Amino acid sequence: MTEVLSAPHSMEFPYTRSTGPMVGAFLTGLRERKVFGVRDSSGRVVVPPPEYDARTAAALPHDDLVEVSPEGVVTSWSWNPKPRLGQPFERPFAWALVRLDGADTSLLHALDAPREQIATGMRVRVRWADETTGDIHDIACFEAVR
Amino acid sequence: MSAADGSKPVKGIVTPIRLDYRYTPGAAQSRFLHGLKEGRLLGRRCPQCGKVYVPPRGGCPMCGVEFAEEVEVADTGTLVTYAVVNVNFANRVIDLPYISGEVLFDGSDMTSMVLVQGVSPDEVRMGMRVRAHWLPRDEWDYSFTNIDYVEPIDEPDADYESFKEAL
Amino acid sequence: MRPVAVVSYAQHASAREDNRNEVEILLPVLREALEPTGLTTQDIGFTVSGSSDYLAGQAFAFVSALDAVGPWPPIAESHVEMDGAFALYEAWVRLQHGDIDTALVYAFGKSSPGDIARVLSLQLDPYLVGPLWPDAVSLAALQARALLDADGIGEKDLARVVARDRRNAAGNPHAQVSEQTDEATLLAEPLYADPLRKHDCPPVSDGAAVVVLAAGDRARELAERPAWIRGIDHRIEGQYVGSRDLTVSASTRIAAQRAGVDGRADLAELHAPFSHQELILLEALGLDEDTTAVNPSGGALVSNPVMVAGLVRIGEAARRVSAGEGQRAVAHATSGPCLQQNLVCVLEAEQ
Amino acid sequence: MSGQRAAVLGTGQTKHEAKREDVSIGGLVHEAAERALADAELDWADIDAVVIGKAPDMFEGVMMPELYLAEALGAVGKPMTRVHTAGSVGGSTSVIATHLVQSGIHRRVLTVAFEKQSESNAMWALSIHLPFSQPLVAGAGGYFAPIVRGYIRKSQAPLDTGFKVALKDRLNALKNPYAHLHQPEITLEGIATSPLLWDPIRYAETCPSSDGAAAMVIGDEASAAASSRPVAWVHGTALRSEPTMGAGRDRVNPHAGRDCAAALYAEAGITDPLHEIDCAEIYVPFSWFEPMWLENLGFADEGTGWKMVQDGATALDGDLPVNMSGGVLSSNPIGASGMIRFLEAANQVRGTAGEHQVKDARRALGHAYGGGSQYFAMWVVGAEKP
Repeated sequence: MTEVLSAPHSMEFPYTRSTGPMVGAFLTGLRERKVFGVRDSSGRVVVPPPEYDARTAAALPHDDLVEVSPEGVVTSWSWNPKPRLGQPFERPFAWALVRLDGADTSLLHALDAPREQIATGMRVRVRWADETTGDIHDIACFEAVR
Repeated sequence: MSAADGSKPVKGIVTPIRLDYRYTPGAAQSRFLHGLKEGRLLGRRCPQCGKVYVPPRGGCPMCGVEFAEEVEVADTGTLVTYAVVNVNFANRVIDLPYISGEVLFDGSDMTSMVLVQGVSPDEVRMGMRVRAHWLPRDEWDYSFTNIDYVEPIDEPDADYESFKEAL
Repeated sequence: MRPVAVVSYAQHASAREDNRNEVEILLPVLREALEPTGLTTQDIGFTVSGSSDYLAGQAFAFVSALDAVGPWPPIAESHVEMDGAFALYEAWVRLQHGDIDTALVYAFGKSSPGDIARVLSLQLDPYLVGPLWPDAVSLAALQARALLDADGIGEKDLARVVARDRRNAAGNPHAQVSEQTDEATLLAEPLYADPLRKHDCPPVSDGAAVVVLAAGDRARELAERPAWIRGIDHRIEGQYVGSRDLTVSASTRIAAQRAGVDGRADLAELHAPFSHQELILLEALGLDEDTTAVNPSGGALVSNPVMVAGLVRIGEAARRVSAGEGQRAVAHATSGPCLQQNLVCVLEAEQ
Repeated sequence: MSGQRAAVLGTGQTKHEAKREDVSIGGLVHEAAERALADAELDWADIDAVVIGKAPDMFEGVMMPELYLAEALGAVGKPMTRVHTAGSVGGSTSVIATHLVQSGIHRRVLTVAFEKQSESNAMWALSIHLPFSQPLVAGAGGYFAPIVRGYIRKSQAPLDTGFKVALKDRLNALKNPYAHLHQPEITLEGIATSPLLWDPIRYAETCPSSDGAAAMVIGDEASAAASSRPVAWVHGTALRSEPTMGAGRDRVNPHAGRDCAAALYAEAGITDPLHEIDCAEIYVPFSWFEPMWLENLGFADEGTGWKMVQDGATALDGDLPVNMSGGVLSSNPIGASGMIRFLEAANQVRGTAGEHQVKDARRALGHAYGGGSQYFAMWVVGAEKP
């Protein structure tokens, strides 16, 4: 009569987000299978391009982007043993920070490669989704460059 | 929203978000829900101010102390105030309009929100005496919806002074 | 600057707490903190709390928790959707005005109802990062990798942090993890989220913490040995983990300098949910383990009620200063992924 | 006065609309903040700390959005605090930002409040159903309609009082370029026959759901002296909270609101609010709250607030103009609405309110409430230094 009750409770909504000009430009690029960055006030090419400069808070030019290569180098990685709902893969995979050639900062995404092959400094490239729609999932993941 | 066709620049995306939890109403409310499963309204009394709360949450919200003894309250009461609702919402299908009432069950010092039936929107009055209409016993669950609705009973209305405190 | 002190502190933390809701957890902790001061909710000049609705999956979860304080007659109160440590900063600011002398700070949170490492993904950029759902452990492991790749720090340094915190936890009744262990034993464990092992990551904890602050002479009336706040400051960095140096904590360095941290500290309580983060914080704070006892309570590696663990660091440091275990202490709290936002507080016993 | 003097140096807000499809969340708050800095003739580098407020994170589905917004609000390397007190949050955020300046710790503080409700659906976020609870309340209106009925019963107010408040606010909104609803053809008849959603509340007596942000720069005495722009001096601030469900609470004339007003007036040196305050921006999401709050704030005796509405006292040219900007009934980005009240009051005493400026307004009240009429945040601002 006194057992404390509990029950499953879930919260779900398909959020509809307006991207604004900068994120919109970056995602339009992904749809065309191109990766863009932007030069910030310190001269760094930042990928993905932030809407506002970290130092000055000024809006960065969404119409003056810098295209970077879809290939680059792993600057850090971690292994994801038990993937969770919504993550890029349902089987164990690696998260990676990748500095694409032409960029000064790293992009975060999944890396699909055998665990023993993965190391900081390894060369990887974007694996594009079969169908691109203007979403971060247009990059399916990174994969090793042979 | 997201421009799937190739021409226009992207202006929007859709990001579905789902989170799953294990929710517990806590000890005090669980006791109350066990009571409902047996067709009883088990309130709790505050040791400091002596008020009876139906349903009890964690402790007395006015005094910030744990509740003391349990107090069973009647399933008859006074309709303190109400809204006639013409807006339906996702997970509840009732024909509109319906009356959402705040009922002060006899013995409780707190109103409970419950559906009012058996009276039309233009006859319903603040102060009406009402009784709970329970679902059939075999449909009882750990939920306030065991009380399907309250309906008027043949008693004179409570006078305003007696329930205006609970507004 | 008006002198303000911690005059009372209480906490509760446990692994999964199925039998009580947040109000039922908070009520006894509030009583335990208020009773020694003789203050009631109505005596307090300003009350401020910290929590996050997303832990419970309920909008306005903090509204029902207000019941635990019994705000009747009505009280001067506010709430931050942040760790309770940032609520303490707000209370400390209010006490500088001079018209009130006491403040009540509380924090609560159950990390067990949801999958906390996944819930925290919602802190991330909602356009380009959140939709990939990177969990808090994976992001921390990226930071650990960056630190291990930089020269000077190896796996055994992480194991040393875990061994020290787990040994210190023996004296902490609210720890979820406590054992006498050593680096070799820990390094023999398998990798969990390479490069992190399971013990490099925090336990899932439910809990609440309460701190009572008082200003000037009022503090001396309310406590035998108040723990004076000599300095307190907090700073935030940009969030994207790919465009900041994860091996340093720039915001901790600024906050430490503003709070008056000068390398002298008898003890330090660092809010590092992951082992490698203690090393980053020690470097940013300019503290040396040979002269400063680090995480005598065991820290967040042994008990990590999210939204509460930062306030607990300040409480644990203050409690030890008041008990004479140290003249000067540094307490730190963090918020956001990979130490994105950090608060630093310097506490001292009466001269 | 508690602590050192503080003044509003500049204010900014976005054009409130059902959907802002042209900006990100960062873009929305940046827009309001940039306008406040321009109004104060200051730059991002002049800001020492940022205080941001908004209502539940479920509206936008971003947990603790101050973390993602650090660059958009120029906060990198600075303190950032996120206030959350339900519907009153825009007001309490303004008070917390003022505390930072009054404490002498920070000289110029940027405070921002926002909601981008079109990212989800306000009705969904406000009624997330928990297990074991009864799914009866249909949104905020369903919760407040019984309380409004209680007020009508207690005060015996004529039933068209609510219609007159809605008409007044919607006509005022025509003089406010930032207001969400611009309805030049609105009539009393149209309001009186709009759908009855939660009797006694009709559709035209309820607030819209908006995307919007508001911002202010609050500075210390030296910053105010150095400014060539008109400033609004803070004469007093107050916060009060009481429980949601409590035996003995008066949800029609809440104790916390009365106490909050009393503390505010004491700090601001006000003994006769009706005559010492020139105009007020108060939080009226459903029309009947205007007469109720006039009583709660001591502008009218208990049970008589509706007379001020009926006599036109709260019109733009009345004895006590209320919601000159069109109020919450005309724009309601929930997290920002409280701050919009506070900044509109400041603009009145700065003389920068534009078309809806009250002539010679020297002292104004900003008011916000939240939760089940249980959270209150208020300030009084004035043209003169306190």
